[in-house]
Amino acid sequence: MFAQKGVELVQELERARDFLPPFNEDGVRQVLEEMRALFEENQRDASSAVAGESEYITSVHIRHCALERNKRCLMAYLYNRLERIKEHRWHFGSVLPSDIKANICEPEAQFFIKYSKSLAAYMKSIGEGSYSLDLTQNLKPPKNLYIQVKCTTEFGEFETEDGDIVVLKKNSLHLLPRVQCELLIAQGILEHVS
Amino acid sequence: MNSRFKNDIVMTFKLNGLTVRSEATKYIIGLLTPLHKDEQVQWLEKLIDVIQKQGLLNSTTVEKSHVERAAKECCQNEFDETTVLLNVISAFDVPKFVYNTERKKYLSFDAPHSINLFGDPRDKSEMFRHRYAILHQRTSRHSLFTPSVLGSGSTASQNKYQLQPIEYLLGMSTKLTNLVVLGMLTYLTEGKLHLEDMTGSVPISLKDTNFHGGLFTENCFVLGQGYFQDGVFHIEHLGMPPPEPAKITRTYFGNTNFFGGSSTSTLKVSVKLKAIEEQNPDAMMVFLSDVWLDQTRVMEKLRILFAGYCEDPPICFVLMGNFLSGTTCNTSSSHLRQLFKSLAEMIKEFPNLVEQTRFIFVPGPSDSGFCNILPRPPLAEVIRAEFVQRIPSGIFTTNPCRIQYGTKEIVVLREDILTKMCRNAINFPSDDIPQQFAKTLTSQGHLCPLPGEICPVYWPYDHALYLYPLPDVVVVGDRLGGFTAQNMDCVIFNPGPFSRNNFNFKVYIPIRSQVEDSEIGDT
Amino acid sequence: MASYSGNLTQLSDLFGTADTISETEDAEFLSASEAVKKLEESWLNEMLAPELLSPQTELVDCLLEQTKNMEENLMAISKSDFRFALHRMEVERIRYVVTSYLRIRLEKIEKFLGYLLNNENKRQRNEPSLLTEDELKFAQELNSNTETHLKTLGLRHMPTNMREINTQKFITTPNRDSYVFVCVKDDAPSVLVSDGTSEGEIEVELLKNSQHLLPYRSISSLLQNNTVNLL
Amino acid sequence: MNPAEVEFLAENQSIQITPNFSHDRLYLICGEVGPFRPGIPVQVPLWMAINLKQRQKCRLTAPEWMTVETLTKIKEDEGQSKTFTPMPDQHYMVTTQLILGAAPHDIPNTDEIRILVKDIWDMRIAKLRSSVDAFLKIGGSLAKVDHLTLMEINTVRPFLPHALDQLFRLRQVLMISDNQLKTIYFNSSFVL
Repeated sequence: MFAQKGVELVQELERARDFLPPFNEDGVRQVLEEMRALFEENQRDASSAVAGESEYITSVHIRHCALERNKRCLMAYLYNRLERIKEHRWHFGSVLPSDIKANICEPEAQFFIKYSKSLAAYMKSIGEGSYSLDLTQNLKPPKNLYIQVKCTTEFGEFETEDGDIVVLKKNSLHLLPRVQCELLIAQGILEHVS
Repeated sequence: MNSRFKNDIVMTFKLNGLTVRSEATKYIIGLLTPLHKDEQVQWLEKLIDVIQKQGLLNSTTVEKSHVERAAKECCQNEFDETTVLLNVISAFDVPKFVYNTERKKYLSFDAPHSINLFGDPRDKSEMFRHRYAILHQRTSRHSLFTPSVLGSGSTASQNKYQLQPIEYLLGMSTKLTNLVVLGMLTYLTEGKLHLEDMTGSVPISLKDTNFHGGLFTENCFVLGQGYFQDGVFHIEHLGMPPPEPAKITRTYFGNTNFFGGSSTSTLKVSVKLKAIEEQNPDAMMVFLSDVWLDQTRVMEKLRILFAGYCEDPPICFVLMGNFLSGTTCNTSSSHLRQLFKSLAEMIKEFPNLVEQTRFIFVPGPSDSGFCNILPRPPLAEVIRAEFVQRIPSGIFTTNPCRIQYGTKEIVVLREDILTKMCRNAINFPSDDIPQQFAKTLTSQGHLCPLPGEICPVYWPYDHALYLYPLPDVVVVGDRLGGFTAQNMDCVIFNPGPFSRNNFNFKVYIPIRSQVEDSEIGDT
Repeated sequence: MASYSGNLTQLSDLFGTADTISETEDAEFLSASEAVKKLEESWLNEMLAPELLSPQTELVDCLLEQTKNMEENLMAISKSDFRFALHRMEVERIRYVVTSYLRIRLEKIEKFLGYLLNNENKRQRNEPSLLTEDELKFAQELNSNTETHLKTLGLRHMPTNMREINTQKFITTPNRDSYVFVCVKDDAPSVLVSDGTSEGEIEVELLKNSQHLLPYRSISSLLQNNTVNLL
Repeated sequence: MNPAEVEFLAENQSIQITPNFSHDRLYLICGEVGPFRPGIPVQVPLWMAINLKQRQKCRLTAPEWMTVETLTKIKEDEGQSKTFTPMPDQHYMVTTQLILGAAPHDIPNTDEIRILVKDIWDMRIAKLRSSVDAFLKIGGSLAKVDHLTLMEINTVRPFLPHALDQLFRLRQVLMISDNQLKTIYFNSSFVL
C-alpha cells in the first residue's frame, strides 16, 4: 500500500533507540520517488476530473493523503535524526566519534558543525571573556572539589586550569579538579574512582 | 597578562567542545600574542573553524600538529585553488576508489602498504571485481532496471527489466526466458565464449544475436538478454551497460575529488575556477600524436607550428607518441636525448611560448626506457635532462595521464586501442566506428577493456585507467586516422598521427568544449 | 544564617587585592546572599514548570560577577590556604546552579522552538519577552539551520505544492494543564481550578505555607509575581 | 528532579559546629560566617560543615530535633494522625543521612536515631501511597499536600503528575462531542 517505505524509515529509526543507524539514503530517495510518481498521477487525473468525469475524485484524494503521509514520515525521520545528532553535541563534545561520523550524511555533518558553533556563540555570550560558562559540563551537583580518577588510555600531557601539567599514563591514578576532567570522563579517557 | 590569555584560549576551545594540549596552547600564544586584542579573538575563532572543518580530529583533543596545519591553511587557503589552473596528474597518483556494496558508497581505498607495481594473483581478481561492482551498481540504478514505484501509472512499468545474477540461471533446470544478465565476455575454454560475473560463469551462444552498438571484445562487460536452455545461455540481444553522465554520479556520491590532484573536494563545482576560465575564452590546448623527432621534415613542420602559435600562445602543447620513427634499439636513448635538445633549442627561439605555454610529453608504446605495460612511467631522466635544463616548464608525464584545466577534466592515453579493439572484436560493427568506440569507452567506464595479452595492465594500478565518473574529454592517440566523437557529454577524439600523411593535429577549446581539426599540409 | 548586607568593598580589603568595587554600583544591588537564594528558587521553578518562565538575567549576571570577583581574589591567595577550598567550593556550587538553570532553559527553548518563536513575533513592543536576546539569537539560528537542513534533504525534492512546512501544524506547545506541586509563600487570592470538564470548576484558597497539587494553568500568574513556588 | 539535586538544596541549611581551629570572620558570597574560635559553637552551612569535618577541623552538633525523645514523639504523632504531621525540618531525611554519614560518633546514640528516622520515613511513604491510591480511585482532580517534604514528593514525582495529566486529557476528550474529536486526531505533529 502507499507510503509503506516512509513508515519503514521511521520504524528503522525507532528500533535503533540507543545508537544512530546509518543514513538510509535509498529509503529517502524511494520515498521521494514515490511522491513524484503519485503527484504526476494526480496531475493527470486532476486534469481529467476537471473535465467532468467525477470517478477520479476519490483516487486523487487517496493519493493526496498518501503524499501527506509520505511527507510527514520523511520529515519525522530527518527531524528526529537531527535531535539525536544534537544530543551527541551535548554528550561527546563537538567532534563526533568515527563510528557515528560514518553513519551521518554530509548535510547532517554540516548541521552538526553549525549547531555547535551557535551553541559556542551562545555560551560565550553569557559571561564575558574567560568566565563564560560551558553548559555541557557541570551535569551533577558538586560533591567535592577534587575527584579520584583512573586513566584508561595512554593520553599523555594534560594541563589543568591553574597551569600544572599532569602526565596521564595508562591505569595511572590522579586527584584532579572535578570540573576539568568531566569532558574526558564523558569520552571514556578517564574513569571516576569513588 | 599571559595566563589570562591562556585561559581565554583554553575556554574558547572548551566552549567548542575541544580540549587543547598544553604545547598546542603555547604554540597559539606564540602565534597570536603580537596581534591586537580583538584581532586575536577573531583569529582564534578562524583557527577553530578550520580545525573543525579539517575533520582530522578523531577525538576532541587538539594536538599541536592540528593547530600548525590549521594555521598554515588559514593564511594560504586563498591562493591554493585558484592559481593552480593547469594541473597534470600522473597515473600513479590517481586516487583509488572502491565501491562498498553494503554502505552503497564509493569510498577511497587507503591501501595498508604502498601499492607495489607487480600485484599478486589476488590483485588480478580484485581488478575485475572492482570493475564489476561499479558497473553493476551503475546499471541497477538506471531507470531501465529500477523497480517501478508503487502508485505510478501502468504505462511506466512495461519496459522494466530485472537484472539476474548468473547463479540464478545455473540453479534452474527448466527453460528460462526473457533474462537479463550483466557479465564479462571471456574465453574460459578454448574457442567457447562465456559470460562471467561474481557468482559464476555460463557458456553463451551468439548464433542469432543482434548486437546493439559498441565494439564487443573479450574482457568487456556486456548486458545479455535471451533465454537459458540446458546449460547454454542463448543471447538474443547483446548491448553495453548504459553509461551515466558525471552529474548524476555526483548526486549519488557527493563532491569528493575522484579525478586526482590536491584538493579534497572536486574542482568541477569550484566557482572561482569557472570565473577564471571565462576570463580567457580563447584559451586552447594543442594535441599532437606520433611526433617523430628524428625526421627533419617533422622538425620543420614543428617550427612552422610554433611560429603559428607564437603570437597567441595556447595553454599547453601535448606531444604524444613514439618520438622515433624506427624501432627502438640500444642507441635510441642517446639519440632521443639529442633530438630533445634540438627541440628545446627550437622552442627557445619563441620566448612567448616558453613563458606562457606548458609542454607536456606523453611517452608512446615503443618509446625507449620501459616496456609497454599501462600505466607506463614517464621518459627516463637521462632523456629529458637536456630539455628540462633549457625549458623548465616542460612536463614529462606517464601514459595514460590526467590533465585538469580549470573545471575541465581531460584524460590522455597514447595506445592503439581502436586498432586493437577492431582486430579483436567478436563482431565487426558496420557503420561509424568512432561513435561505436566512444560508446564502448563511456559504457565500460574504462580506457582499455581488452584482455591482458593484447593490452597488458599493471593489475594494482588498474584504477588509473578508470573513466568513472565520466571525465569531460578523453584523448586517445591511435595509429588510425584522426576522429572526434561525443557520447553523454564526454568528448572523445584522436589527434591522428602527426608525422604521417599531412601533419594533422587537433586543438581543444575548453570553454566551448569543442575540438577543431587542423593540419600543416605537406607542401 | 546572619544575613549579609554589607557592601562588597570589605571583601576585597580582606584579601588586600587592588580592584575595589565602587560604592554606588552595589547600593541598589540586592545583596549577594539574597541573589543566591532567589536564583535557587527560580532554578527550581524553571526545572518544574512545563513552560518557559521569564528570564532572570540580572540575577544571573550579578552572580556571575560575584563568582568572577571571587575567582580573581582566589588567584591571589595560595592554594593550601584554609579559605581557598571553602571559597572554591562555594563558587563551584553557585556555578552549578547557574549552569543548570541556563541549561534547563536551553532545553525548553529547543523543545518548544516553533511555539516560542511564534510568540516572539506576535509579541508587541511593550510586553516583556520570554527570551533574552542571546537566547533569541540562538533560537533563530537553530530554527533556520533546521529549516535549511530539512529543505536541502527533503523539501526541495518534493512536488511543488508541498515544498513548505506550515509550522502551525508541526508546533509542539507546552502542556499548561500538566499537574505541579505548589507551595504558597504568602496568602494569595483563591484560584479557580478546572478538572478538564467545563462545569468542574473548583475554588481553592491558598493559605500561607500550604502545599497543593493542581494544574499549572491556574497558578501560572501567581508564579510570575512569585507569590507561590513550585516544589 | 533527581535526588542529588534535592540533596544539593538540603546542603544549604545551616548547622552548628564546634571548630578546633581559630580563624576570623569569613565573607562568603551567600553570607558571612562568624569568627571561628576553638571550642565555641558557630553556625555554618551544612556543606561547609561536612567539608570541614572531612578535614577533621570541627565537630558537628546535631540539630535540636535530632534526639531520640523528639523523634519518638514525632513517630507517635505520625502514627495516630491520618494526615501528614508537620516535620521539624523540610529535609529531615537528607540531613540525617548527611550528618550521620559524615560524623557518626559526634552525635549521641546514632543507631536509634537512624532507625527512628527510617521508621518515620516508611510510615509517611506508606501513608502517601495509600492516599494517592484513594485519591486516584475517587478521580479527584486536585489535592492538598501540606507538610509533605521535598524528598517525599520526589518519590511520587514522575508517576502522579503524569497520571493526573492523562486523566485530565481523558476528561477533556469525554466532554468534547464527536465531530471535534477528528480535529484532535488530525493535529499531527512530526515530533515522535
